[in-house]
Amino acid sequence: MQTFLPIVLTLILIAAAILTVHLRDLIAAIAASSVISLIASIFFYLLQAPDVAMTEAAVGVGLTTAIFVITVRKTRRYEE
Amino acid sequence: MKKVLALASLAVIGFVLVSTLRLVPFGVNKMNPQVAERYLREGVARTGSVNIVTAIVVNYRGFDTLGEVTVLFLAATGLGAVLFDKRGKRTQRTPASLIVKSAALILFPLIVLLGAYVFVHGHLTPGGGFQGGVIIATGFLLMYMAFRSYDVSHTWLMAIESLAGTTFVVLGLLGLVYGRSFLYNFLPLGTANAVFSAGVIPLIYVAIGLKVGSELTGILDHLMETIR
Amino acid sequence: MLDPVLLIALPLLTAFLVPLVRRAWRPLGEALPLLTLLFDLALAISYVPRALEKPIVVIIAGWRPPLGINLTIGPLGIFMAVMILFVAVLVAIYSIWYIRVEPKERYCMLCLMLVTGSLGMVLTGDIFNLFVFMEITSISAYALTAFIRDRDGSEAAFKYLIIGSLASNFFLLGVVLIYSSTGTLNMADLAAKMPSVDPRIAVPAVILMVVGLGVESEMFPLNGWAPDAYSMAPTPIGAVFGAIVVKGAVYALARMLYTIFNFQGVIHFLVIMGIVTLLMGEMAALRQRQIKRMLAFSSIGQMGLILVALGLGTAGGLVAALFHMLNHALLKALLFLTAGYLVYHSGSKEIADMDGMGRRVPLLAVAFSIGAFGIMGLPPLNGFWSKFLVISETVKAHYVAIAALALVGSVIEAVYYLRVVGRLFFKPADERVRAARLPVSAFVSLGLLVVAVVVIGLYPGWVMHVLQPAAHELLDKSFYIHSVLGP
Amino acid sequence: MVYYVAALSLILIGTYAVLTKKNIVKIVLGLSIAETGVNLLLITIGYVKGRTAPIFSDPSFRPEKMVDPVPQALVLTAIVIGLAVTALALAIVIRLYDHHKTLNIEKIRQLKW
Repeated sequence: MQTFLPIVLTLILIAAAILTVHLRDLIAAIAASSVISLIASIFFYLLQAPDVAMTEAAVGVGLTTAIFVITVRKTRRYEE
Repeated sequence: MKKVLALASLAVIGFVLVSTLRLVPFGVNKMNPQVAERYLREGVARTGSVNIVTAIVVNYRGFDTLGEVTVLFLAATGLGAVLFDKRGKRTQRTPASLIVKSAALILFPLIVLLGAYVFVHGHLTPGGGFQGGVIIATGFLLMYMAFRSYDVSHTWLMAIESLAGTTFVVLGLLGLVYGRSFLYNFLPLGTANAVFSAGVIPLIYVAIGLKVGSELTGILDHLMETIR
Repeated sequence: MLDPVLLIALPLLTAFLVPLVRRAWRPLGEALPLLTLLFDLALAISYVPRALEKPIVVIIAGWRPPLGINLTIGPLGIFMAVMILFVAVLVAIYSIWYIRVEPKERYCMLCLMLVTGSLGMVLTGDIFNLFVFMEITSISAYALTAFIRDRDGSEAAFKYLIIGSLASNFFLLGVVLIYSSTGTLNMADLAAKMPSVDPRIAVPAVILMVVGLGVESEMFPLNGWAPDAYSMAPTPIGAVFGAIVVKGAVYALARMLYTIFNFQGVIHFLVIMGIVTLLMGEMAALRQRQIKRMLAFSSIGQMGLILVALGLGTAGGLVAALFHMLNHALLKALLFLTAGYLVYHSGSKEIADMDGMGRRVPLLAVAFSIGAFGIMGLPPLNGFWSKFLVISETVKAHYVAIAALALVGSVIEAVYYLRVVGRLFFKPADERVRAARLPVSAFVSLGLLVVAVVVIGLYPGWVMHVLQPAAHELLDKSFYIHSVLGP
Repeated sequence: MVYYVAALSLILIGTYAVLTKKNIVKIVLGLSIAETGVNLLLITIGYVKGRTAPIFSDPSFRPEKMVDPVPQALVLTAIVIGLAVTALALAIVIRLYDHHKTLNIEKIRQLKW
């Protein structure tokens, strides 16, 4: 479990990163990027950095995603 | 063409980074006995903060944190400048359902309370001014999402932001007056693991928490209020 | 004796307070930024004698380096600080009348924080703190570029922001690599530990950091943001870019390469980068039709010259580089600020529309010509001495071919500046342009700049008195280490 | 080891997005991915196997059994700076969309890039 979990999470992380770059629907891409932040925050926790994990969870998953979504709402949802 | 170029340069960067990081072993103690290990050994006794990360952020490297607070303030100011004449009525948002509304009403005070708890206990538990401030801002985000006409007073946001920033710098200057240097921890350290301990650290963290919370709320508000 | 940390703490305090004070009493709120900058300038000048004698090490939060962050105010740092503050004060005076786009209050705050950021960059003794202050400088620069909020301004700001943030990411990556192998972030401590670090880690770290700083210091392939940002930002901000932002980054580059790493190979590499930057900048400037774009490319060219002199690695070369930095800051500020009013009075950004402005607004045209002659290197203006020094030192260091190329660059520069000056004075004026008077704020700031340019040109010895210890500070690593960490 | 892989791939993928993508929101997303990667790398470097977080919440905790606290403090700063840059970038994106009615950088491009 100790070694297995990071490997699986890394795979999901890379997949989410590729999806973020690839998806043409910006809302979906933003969702994928918030998955990246979520996994990064789990990693921070696993690496014994609870302060950073908390910040990344609040900033990366919460606020950054929110301001991205607001921006997309104000502009255009699909990449052309 | 552009893609090939980008991929080629990325390959170079990746190769350099991989070959460099092979020399940096994972999970091995790389701490400098004069710096990081001293923080761990002496931190609690000399700063009164049980959380060493907080001790570093607010005390040892407090000047960085002042810079960091300035960066956020700068972002809020810059955002206001860039979106200056685009303010107006908010875009018509679809009204949230009753469930969301009532949940928001119940959750909002709890979230703000949690944020306040996090920044007051920054020197004892994980978390601190930034985390607390961000949590408070998410509380306001929830209110914005739940209620169509929810609005925060700009005068108040600005006043809190300004006062909190001033408090931080003034605490630093008091360190200069009563101690030996800027940001010097001039209050008694108290007993470790108590809320009222660690001298100025909790005070600074409360100031940071209020500042970050009001700044981020201001940023959200600015973004939400721009006309499309 | 006031603590030198006030140099940074006071502007920050003012920036935080401005919104409140403005609500309470508007005139004070408007005057406060300028007053703070003036006070800061006086404070910085008052430290000059002490800093020349022995670097002032300011301890923050009561922790001696390497535990805490410290400011190191040596000859070099105080020279940069005085230069930055002098230009900042003049730009602030100039802006009083010039900037009428709202929100003025935010403009003042952003400018104030930009100045604070670059002051922090030149005074700090900690590498991560340098990164934080660099971000303060560049984020305020991004916001100021977009300040006019027109199409091109936003685009230029976006471009600048993307290139700049990517670069600062690289810089941070370099910091990470260095931290991983030394465990410290204090510059003096790093300098002491660097010789024992595996070069296979240190060299990539240097490259990453040079790339990170290269963007702000307009080094050759990384300077794509500069012309747009210079020409699309409000005019005083163009002067600020040329005189403050870029100079802070060059300082950081010099500090990094000389004090911390000191790899001869990397330092000499700057000569090549510099000469390429110089020639590319001058060639591009020759082709420009808009006056602010031309000045921007000319600024890139001058930065190339400074990089050449920095890369020589000799005491004379460093003195020349620092002297040219000062002169370029003054001259480019003068040129940009006059260009602002030339554009304002002629109603067009194009050089072609400025025919005969010399008769309509003679003072302005004379000030512009002084700037142009100075930057071309005509005696007895200040630019002559530093250009002469740079080229003679390059020859002394046996880079004869480079010196010849630099001369070619200067000739190109003379061509395009003389073209503008000629148009200002010898072309018939457009009937629509009426004679105009300069507002007092512009008169004061331009007048002071002209006086500075002429005085330094006549008495270069005064500046050299400061520059020699500053160059010595860069070259003598152990002196820096000892003055920070103690013997 | 696997953390290095994760951090590096985030840095590379993020930079790739910044360099090649045409949509400006995507470019900003790429920037924030790359930043997350650098932060993860920094924390990974400070980690020591078998040690705990640097918080003395229990008096029995020993300093010899804790990970490096400095990178954690640096990352806290870096995350907040990243948030600030992202917010400003998105404000400029809104401005750009306002002027050009598109998010495609090739259609926006008026100045020479």
